[in-house]
Amino acid sequence: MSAPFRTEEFLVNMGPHHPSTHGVCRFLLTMDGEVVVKAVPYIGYLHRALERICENRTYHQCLPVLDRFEYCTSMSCEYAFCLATEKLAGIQAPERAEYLRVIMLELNRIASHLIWYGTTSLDLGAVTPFLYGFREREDILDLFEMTCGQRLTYNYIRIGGVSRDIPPEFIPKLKEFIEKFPRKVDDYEKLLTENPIWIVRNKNVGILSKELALGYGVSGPALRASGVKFDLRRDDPYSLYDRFEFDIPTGTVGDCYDRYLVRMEEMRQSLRIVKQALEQLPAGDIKTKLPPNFKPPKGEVYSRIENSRGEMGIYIQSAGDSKKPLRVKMRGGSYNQLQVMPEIVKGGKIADLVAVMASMDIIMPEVDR
Amino acid sequence: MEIAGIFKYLYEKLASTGLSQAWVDIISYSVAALIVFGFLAVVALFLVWWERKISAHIQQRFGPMRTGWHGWLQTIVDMLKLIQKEDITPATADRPVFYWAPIVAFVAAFMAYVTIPFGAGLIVSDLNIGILYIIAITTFTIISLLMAGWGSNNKYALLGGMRSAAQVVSYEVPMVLAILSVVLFAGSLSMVQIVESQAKIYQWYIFRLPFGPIAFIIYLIAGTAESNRTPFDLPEAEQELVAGFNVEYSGMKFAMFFFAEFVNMFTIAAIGTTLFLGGWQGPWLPSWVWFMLKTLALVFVLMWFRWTFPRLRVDQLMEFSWKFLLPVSFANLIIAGWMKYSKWFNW
Amino acid sequence: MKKLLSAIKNLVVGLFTTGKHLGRHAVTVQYPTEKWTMPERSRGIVVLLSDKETGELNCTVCMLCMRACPTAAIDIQYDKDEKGKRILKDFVVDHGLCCFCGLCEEACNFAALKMATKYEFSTLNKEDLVWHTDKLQEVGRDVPYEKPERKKPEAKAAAKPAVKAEAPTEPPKDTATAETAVNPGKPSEELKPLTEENKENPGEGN
Amino acid sequence: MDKAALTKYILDKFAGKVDLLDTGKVEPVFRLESDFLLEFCRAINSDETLHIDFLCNIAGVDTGERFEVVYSVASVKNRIRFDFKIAMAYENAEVESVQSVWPGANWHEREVWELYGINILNHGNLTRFLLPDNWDQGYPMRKNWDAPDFVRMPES
Repeated sequence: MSAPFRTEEFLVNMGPHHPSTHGVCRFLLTMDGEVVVKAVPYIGYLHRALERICENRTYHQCLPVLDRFEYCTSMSCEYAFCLATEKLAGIQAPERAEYLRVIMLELNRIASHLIWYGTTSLDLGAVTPFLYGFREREDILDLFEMTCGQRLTYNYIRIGGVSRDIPPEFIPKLKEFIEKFPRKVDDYEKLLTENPIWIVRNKNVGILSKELALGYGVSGPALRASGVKFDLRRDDPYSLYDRFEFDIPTGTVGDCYDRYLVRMEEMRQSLRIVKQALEQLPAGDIKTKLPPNFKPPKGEVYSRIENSRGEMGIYIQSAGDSKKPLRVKMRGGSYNQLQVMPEIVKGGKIADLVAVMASMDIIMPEVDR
Repeated sequence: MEIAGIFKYLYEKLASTGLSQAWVDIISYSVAALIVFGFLAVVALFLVWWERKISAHIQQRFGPMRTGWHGWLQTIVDMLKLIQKEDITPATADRPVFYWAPIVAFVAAFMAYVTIPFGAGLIVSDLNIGILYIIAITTFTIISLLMAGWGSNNKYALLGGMRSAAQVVSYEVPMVLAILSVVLFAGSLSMVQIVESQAKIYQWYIFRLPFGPIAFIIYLIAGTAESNRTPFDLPEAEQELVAGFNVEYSGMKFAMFFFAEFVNMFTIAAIGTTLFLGGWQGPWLPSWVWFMLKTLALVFVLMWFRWTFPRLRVDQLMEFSWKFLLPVSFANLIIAGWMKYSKWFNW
Repeated sequence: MKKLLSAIKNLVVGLFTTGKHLGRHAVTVQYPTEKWTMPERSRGIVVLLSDKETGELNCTVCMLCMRACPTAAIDIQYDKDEKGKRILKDFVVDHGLCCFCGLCEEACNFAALKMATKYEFSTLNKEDLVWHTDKLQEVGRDVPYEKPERKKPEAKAAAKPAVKAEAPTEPPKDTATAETAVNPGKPSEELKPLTEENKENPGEGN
Repeated sequence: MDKAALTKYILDKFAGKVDLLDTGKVEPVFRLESDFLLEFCRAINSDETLHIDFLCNIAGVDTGERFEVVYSVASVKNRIRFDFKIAMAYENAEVESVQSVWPGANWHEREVWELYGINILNHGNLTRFLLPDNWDQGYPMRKNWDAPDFVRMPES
């Protein structure tokens, strides 16, 4: 026998500017050929000090800031903040406002999942699904723009209600969307779900066990794909979610493929919620009148909602005598999902790292804030 | 036919001027090479535009629309832009290797066209080992990719180069075996004779059941891998390796790689046409039109693949080649041999 | 074998899905030549609105928008005439700072500024994004808007003494902030008399 | 388990060591001493009735008078959620790491350390990750932190 074949590990800097890091995130990879021996994420490239900015703004002025917390689902960021503030101040939004919120939140969840669908397929080399996903997302954004005037940073959900009622042309357009979207999801599934290449790329890749997921605080679709049937919309109902019927898809293995399936199913379920909410939509006021000097009483609250990326929690501490919050802490699902990634990409290929990152649906502004 | 006639006429004219035979050969082949070069340059430009259009329409976009009718001038404009661009060489690059890599890729891509019959009599040189020559020449592309990967002194580029070497070597084997089954039937390595052996449509090798279609599919898959296109575009897998072997290239050098890639794709389609689809054979239309039609149809299929499928992982790629394609192509070769031997279906 | 067949079938299904789209019309538009009509509520650049008849600015220099702005993109400079009434000197909007949240528009009770549906304002210089009164007014000339109803006099009269008692040194202090802005078109009780007061009895405020 | 029962259960179980604060608006907020933290976390994690297996959030707070570290925890199994906090003076602020109970605390604690300067004991990997590696301008989330280019809002 000759001397054993010797290989050397080498370091690869994946990021901060890399096509598949969804923002600017850096992985310092120790590679043994194609195999990732160790991955260390470095974050903070998008750090915008949002928490500090919020401390320097009034509660209302915080909302545009929150829009930029996690820009794929701005509605839920706003909603999380408004919910926390409403809990803090003991305000109840009118029923119509709550229904509108639910519609917007679920539409935004679909939009966010469509981005995920697009970028995931793009990360695994399929370019076309990306544009199909974005095509339907445009329809949702049209609905949003029609209602609140913006496509990305909505500033729609306000403390005590929503900023504007929906315009008359909203409902026909939404109905049209509800009508056609299931067919589009079928199209998406045709492209990827049963595709053998897609299956080998995703099955048994990046397996996240239940224990690991819970220990690391992984939430949302990633947690459900690991087999934990936990959805805040059902288990800690906020808004009006206890009035709607929907299923919570779960996976069994916790690999990328399960996460994919869970998200695909969630789009359908979200659409179901939108449909029900639209049917039940009552007439009425859209806003609770707030006192001119809105100062929530002294107190603190951590309120959490189910975002498309997991648990989005906003911790607000109010000093009681100020129009500005004393402390706003934002907790996004991606933060914990990125944190668990080094554990599950170990020993995989560099392509698996990309697949895992894509399936976790990490969005860097949410991590860095 | 007409084009070949013109060439023959030129050759005879040259011979009659009293030059020595060597000079006549050199001049006439240079002219032929230039014609092929020009033709391929146009084809590559067209393919780039076409690919962009196809991808755009598959994705319900417009694609290039501004320059010329439906943007047909776009690639030319792009080319002009790339020529003007600064040609960056990384400070730590291995300069000669870095410099020569695109040239090798470029030349290797064009060299293959020496023995491709574009029409009846429309061939630069009908070598009696034609297909062998093409296989040998196209394999040169790996060397250029390896050179690019190594010379860039970039880890991504190196990974890309290594991947491409591994990939092309592994896919070469089933591809050659698939080609071999055709050669076995045709009884010749010469491209012209292979085409001539499939004069009638039912004689096309793709229709020679059962081995033909299987060999064709194997060839198509391996060809996709050889030309580094999705789902086998691992050497330049954008989402993993940024741009793989050509990550450090810019300007004209990048354009050369880019061109080589599209020319390679055309090569794969052209060989596929020659071997399986009856080459220039076809009724009514001139032979070269038939050749182009068939080749472009194959190119379209390759593009269609690219814009539909996700990418394989590197180990799965290898597995697929060695564990699946290779045994199948061996079995196919045996079937072909048996068919040839038993004169079964030997029309 | 069965697996292989289903794999091939699904690859073909994928191919047909993309092939199906090949023949369809593009859903995109050729941007600079073709444009979407923006929805009426679309929030684009901030413009100043002026009265349709007189052509004067609607702005009353109440500073509400400036206070509502979360990014301090609006800067209002004013002079005081001999009665102490504020006269607009310069209304500056830094579109580079603006985050297009629409809070200023909602804060305004006089339809003085609006986020128009216009969106093309890119420049080569960062400084050119800072728009002053004349430009804001010019761009806002053709922007349609509805003038809000004038407040009822009785409400004003009722609230008048209270405000007088407060006698704010800086007119729009705590009372006139972003918070009041959340109810567009429904100015709060506290706010109404104050601004009206300033308009009518300018000496009072300062 | 509803809010009142949860409060009672925790106050009974950890009698004398845990106080209920009145600031909790929706969910109960407890306060405990910093040396009891790790023990408390282990107890609520292993306790069958509570089974707190999910750490939602760790927030550092500078109230202007003292530091607080607020832990928001939940049980996925039992659908319980509550907060508890540790208050400490500015000087020598430090708190035990709870990574041994919930490994996901890692980054949250690093953030608290980085932005507030609250030392995390036994953390193991206290390196900068949100701020630049060569950051030397103090702790930006502290109320007294200021920087020359810190844009203040107009007084409102």
